[in-house]
Amino acid sequence: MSRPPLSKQDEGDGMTSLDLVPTNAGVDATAPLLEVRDLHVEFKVRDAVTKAVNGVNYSVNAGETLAVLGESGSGKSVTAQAIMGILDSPPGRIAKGEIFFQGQDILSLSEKERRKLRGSKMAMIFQDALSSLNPVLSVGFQLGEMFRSHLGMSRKDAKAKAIELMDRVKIPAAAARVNDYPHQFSGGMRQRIMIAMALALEPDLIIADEPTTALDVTVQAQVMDLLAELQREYNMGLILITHDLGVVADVADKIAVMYAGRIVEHAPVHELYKRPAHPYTRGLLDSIPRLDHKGHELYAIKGLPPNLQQIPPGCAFNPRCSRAQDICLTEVPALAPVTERDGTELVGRGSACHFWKETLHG
Amino acid sequence: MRGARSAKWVAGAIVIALAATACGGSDDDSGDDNDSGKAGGTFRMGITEPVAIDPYNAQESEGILVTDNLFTGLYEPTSDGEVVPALATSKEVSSDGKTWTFKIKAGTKFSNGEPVNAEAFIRGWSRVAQKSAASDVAYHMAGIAGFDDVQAGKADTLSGLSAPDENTLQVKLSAPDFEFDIKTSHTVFSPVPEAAGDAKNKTYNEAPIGNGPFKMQGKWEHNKSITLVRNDDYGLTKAQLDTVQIDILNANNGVTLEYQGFESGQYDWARMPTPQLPTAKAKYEPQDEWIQQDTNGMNYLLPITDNGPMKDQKAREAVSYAIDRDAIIKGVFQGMYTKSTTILPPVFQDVYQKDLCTSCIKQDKAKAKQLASEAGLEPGSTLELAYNTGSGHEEWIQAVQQQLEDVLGVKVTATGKPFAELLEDQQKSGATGLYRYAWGADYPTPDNYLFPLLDTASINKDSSGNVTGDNRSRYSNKAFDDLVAQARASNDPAARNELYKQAEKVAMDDMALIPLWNRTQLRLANTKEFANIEMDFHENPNLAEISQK
Amino acid sequence: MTELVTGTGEPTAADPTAAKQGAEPSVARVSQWADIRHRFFANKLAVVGLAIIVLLILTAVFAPLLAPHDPLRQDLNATLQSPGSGHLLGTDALGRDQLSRLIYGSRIAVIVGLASIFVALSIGIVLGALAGYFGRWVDTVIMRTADIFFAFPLLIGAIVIILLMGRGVLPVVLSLGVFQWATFARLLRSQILSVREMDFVHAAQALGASRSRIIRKHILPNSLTSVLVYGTSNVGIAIVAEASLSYLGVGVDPEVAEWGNMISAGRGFMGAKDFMWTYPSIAIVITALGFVLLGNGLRDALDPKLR
Amino acid sequence: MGRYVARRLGQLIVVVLGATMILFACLFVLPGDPVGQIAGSDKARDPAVIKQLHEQYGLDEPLVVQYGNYVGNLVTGDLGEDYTQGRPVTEILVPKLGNTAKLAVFAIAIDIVIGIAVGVVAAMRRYSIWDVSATFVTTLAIGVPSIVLGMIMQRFFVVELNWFPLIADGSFKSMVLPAVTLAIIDAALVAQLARSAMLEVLRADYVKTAVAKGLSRRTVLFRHVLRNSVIPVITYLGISFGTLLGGAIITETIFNWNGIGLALIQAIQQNNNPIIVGVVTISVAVFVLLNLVVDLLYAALDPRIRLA
Repeated sequence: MSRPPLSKQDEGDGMTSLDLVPTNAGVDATAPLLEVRDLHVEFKVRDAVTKAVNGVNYSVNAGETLAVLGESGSGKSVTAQAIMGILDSPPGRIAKGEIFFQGQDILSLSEKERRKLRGSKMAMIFQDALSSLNPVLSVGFQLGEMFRSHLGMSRKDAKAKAIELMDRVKIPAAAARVNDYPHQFSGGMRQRIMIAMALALEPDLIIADEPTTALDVTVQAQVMDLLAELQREYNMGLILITHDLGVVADVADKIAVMYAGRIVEHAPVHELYKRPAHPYTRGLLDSIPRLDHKGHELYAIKGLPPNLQQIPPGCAFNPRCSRAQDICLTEVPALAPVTERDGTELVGRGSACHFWKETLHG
Repeated sequence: MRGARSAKWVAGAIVIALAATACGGSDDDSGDDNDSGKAGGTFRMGITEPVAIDPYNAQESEGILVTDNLFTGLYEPTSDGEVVPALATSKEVSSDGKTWTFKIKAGTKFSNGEPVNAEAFIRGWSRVAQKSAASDVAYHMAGIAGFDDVQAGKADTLSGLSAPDENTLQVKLSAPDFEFDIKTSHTVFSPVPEAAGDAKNKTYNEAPIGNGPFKMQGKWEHNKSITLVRNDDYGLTKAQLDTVQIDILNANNGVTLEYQGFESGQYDWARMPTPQLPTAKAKYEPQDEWIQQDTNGMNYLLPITDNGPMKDQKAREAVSYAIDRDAIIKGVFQGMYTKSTTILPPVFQDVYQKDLCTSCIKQDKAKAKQLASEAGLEPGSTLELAYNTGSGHEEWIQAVQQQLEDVLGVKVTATGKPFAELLEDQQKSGATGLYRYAWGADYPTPDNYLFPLLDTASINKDSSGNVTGDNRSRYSNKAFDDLVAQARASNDPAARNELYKQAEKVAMDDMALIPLWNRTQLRLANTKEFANIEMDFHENPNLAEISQK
Repeated sequence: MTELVTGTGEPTAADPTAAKQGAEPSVARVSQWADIRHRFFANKLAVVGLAIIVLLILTAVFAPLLAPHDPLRQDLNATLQSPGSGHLLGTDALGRDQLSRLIYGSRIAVIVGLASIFVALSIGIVLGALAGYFGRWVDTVIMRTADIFFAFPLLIGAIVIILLMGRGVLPVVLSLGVFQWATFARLLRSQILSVREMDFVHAAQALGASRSRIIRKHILPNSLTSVLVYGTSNVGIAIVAEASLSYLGVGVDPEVAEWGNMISAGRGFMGAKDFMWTYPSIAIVITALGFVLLGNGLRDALDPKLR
Repeated sequence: MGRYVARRLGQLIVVVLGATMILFACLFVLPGDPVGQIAGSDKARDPAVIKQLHEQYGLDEPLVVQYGNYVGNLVTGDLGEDYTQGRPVTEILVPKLGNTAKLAVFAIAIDIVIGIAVGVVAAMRRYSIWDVSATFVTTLAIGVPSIVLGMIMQRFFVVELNWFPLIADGSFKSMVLPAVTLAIIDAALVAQLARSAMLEVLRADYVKTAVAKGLSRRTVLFRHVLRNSVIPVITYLGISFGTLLGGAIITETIFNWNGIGLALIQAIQQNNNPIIVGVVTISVAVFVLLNLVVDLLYAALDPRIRLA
């Protein structure tokens, strides 16, 4: 496994890339499909600066699913938008960092080159399909637009392709509904259309930003299954952004937990569930209602997420953390590798907590 | 005889017209204008939309401008209150004043080739009188025998008109009238060709075929333009101008547009808005482009003499004394008007009696107060002063209102109303107080003021007691009526004038009308490009005589 | 005539989404007003607008103290004086002091502006509320009537009323009010319809609140906000319409010291005595601007996402 | 759709009838005989002529009968005859309506082209000098009433600079100033509206989607942003026809533009009731008709709107 060295890591600042276990073990990829290095994004509004992303590192391989977990405002969506190149700019800007896609530093590309990547190489699925589809254009048109714009297809051919896509995402009577408008579809169907749109040009990477949050629980499962199925079929990398730990368990290979614009913990999915190494992750896990804990009071993390214009010094989580000590108020914990009690490295794991040991080993 | 050349100025007097020093000074300039001009050129001017340009209903200055140049009748008025023959080569009146015989110049033609003969006159005059015409100027024909039958629809032709031969017109009147020849100078007495048809012939109404110095080019483009071109077959002295381009302007700001048009070189003739007069005068008088001329019009306050606070002659005189005409003229009218001291306009030089109205000469607060108290017009009582809105009377009415209040201590309610309402108010039995009023004659004779405005016969109340005539002050004095009747029966112009002067004095002593100021017209004329420009009796440019320099 | 969209013809404040934003449960209403006030005063231009209007109203109230002369006092010996020491803004054709007329003119502007909107709001709120609550035939009758009044362009409708009633302040107030109520009625109705369907109203119903209590405590307060705000910003429109009517010769009586009259009187002096129409023009422009800024400020304060 | 239009047209007729009824009642209880005096003069008409005219115009009939006759004639497009020249009102007003329409179309074109262009530029370059100046200029423009603007422009461009003809002859050149005067407030409002609509749309999720799809900037702007931003503008233009017709009175008076607004003012001065009734009837009918058109256009632009 060879990757370009991470300069920051070499300088010994304790940062580490997300070196997660590739699930498609047989493929010896020369480089991850996507690698984000020390990404900083800030929003300048009036006099204040909102630091939305503060040094994020992660990577995704082909065929792999990375779940990015966090409360709203944790920077998970902003990171995704930075990758796609669709940040609102101004006021948003990338202050620092690099994003490698298929070995290429895409932040150094021209806008035109970025545009060519969008849709064809990397695509995004948004949370609210109703608002994410243009209300005044037919779904067929919006699907066909992908082919017309990127492949220069005729209107007619594009429409045929659109019907094909709608079939693929299992929309009944696709040919009859191709001229319908978004508001004429149900929520689940709309999200299928979003997925179809993202898949249209068979991209290598899909970013799904809370794709099922707006849907009914039964529909959620159907849509997630469809997404997972298609991912396997095309061997795409998938970044699944969510605040819902329940969704993640079945589909993700690895998880990155974000808090206040940083990754506070990363781990293969089952390990994280079993043994969290960060108090925040633990809190999240404890707040999932569980059948076997019936009768217990439901746990909730106390306090509110930090104001991103005034992130607390030291560990951003300190005001809400039950383990917080003096050091947490002054020193920012680095994202450090996590080991067993005996010092065995836990592959693909890391935690940004001064007291990860205590958390992990109880 | 009812009537006034009911020009739009009468209602719209102040904006459009400003009386000026009654000196007729522009006549002095005529020497300069006698450069022998050459034919050709286009004369451009603006007017407001006329009611009609067909002689059957042409009535105001604007309509007459067009009709007068399309048609030539028996006589023509001159700018200084005379009439001169046009197509008439001779006239003869019977001693009873009831039969007139006119000889008509032979061989002239309408622009469509039809002959202009006695028949053409009979045709034209009868056409006006017909019931279906509903002509506002048909009353001019009322003295001709057979008028009532034609009006009632019983006949088509006025029975009093006959043609003993091709070029002789005989007119029989139902009552003596020794001034009938003067009346024929009005455009309503124009001849028309057979092509005219009846008065409701739209085609002809919009593009009359006439026998005048000009003819229509195309038809009347309503609210847009009328274009006249020279009639090269004209039977009298031919015009010089090739074309007259008349734009039809919005009545609201037509005056301003004319002035601005003259300033920017788009017009060769223009009226001026009152406020611009001093500037315009200073600029254009030295360039000899300023025309200032007395015309036949008067502005009065009309007192209701049979009822209310103005019933007493002394009350009327008190009002007259209380008004400071000089101050209003100087302050409001930029000094461009002259005050009136008579009922008849100074343009009728033969009968003009300057300073006949002693209360008009100078404001006299003491006399005003004394007369008011004698008449029972006590301080604190209320006096109505009504005027029509939208015609620029607001300012001077406000000034008069304040002067009356200050001097007499009365409460003056100045009410502006749309004209129809004002008229109905004036006509109603039970009307009281003062009204704004103005008058202009249809043809140059004192009778055309005195009889319709002040004769008892002109009150003409209907069954419900409403006045239907033009004597809306309801002035009635037998002595006055007798003098007017005597004048009308006299065949001697000099004697007639003397009687009119006496009648005017009787009415003035009674303060039957309260004179305010005279009407003097001011125009700008492009004397740089055109020669012989003058203002005619109708306050229009003398298009037929103008030539290019 | 437009039931296909809520609030066609109404300002953006009537946008149903805006209504949702602005209309939180009535418990939160105090803070809603506080929010509006806070956002309003944070907007500098809005404060400038408010200052202009406060100044205008003060001028109107204290006109007798501020005016150096009687606005109706004529001085025929000093007509058309250029601005100078005796008369700061000159005199008109009757020698009346222009500055004093300008100051007194603010009274007409304020009276007509406020009174006509008051008339329009009163009619509009009563009828709009009736239509919104009762629905069915009441709604149909009221809204079809509103359509008829709405179909008259404001100035044209006003001219018709003034033709009937004659010139004067009262006819102008009534005519401008009578032809503006339809807009308010429609706006209120659509607000009520959208508020009525909101969760907190359903919640109140579920808790067994009486119909009249729901209307009084929940629906009306939440529906009225944008109607009142829109009404405020329409005062400026009424003032300009009033001046335009006077300019056209169908407004208040001509001797009244009023800006439109002054412009109309000065119009003929264009080029010669431009001061006669420029000062009243400036007064109208500043007033209109004040109301535009105030209206924008209120709109933005009410619905910040439109900024 | 067809049924909707039919129903709306039915409503339109009710509205026009209601409006004319109000108007009729107002005008015909006015004091003064509308044909009592010779137009524009102090002179009363000859009673014989008055009688003839009353017969001609049916003025002796009861008001209800007059209204019935009016409505009956209205159906055939006959608006009666005017009181000064006795010409058919339609014949007088149709060319004037054409002139007003010319002016209005020009004005609306200015509203749309300039208004939207300014709004789009301001929104795209938000907070830039362009945006700030646009906000400043449009706010100012909204605050300058047409009576003031018209006079200033006439004074400056016609009298002073002589750039435009004084006399409106219907030519393009003579149309510029009145059209600009008529358009400017609405253009400014359209610009502000377009700006805020555009800002809202730019923030919309579907625009992010469009960008994420890799569409070119132009495609995103014209296909996804503009079309959605234009919808509120269209709605606004629908109601602004009312202001436009009112504004036409002022503009046409100032610039002597021979349209129905000017005809109305002149008719008022001459008590020419048939013209007043005609102008108001036409304005009301045109206004409601245009609103119908706008609603249809609105539905065509936004498929979420169902015409029912």
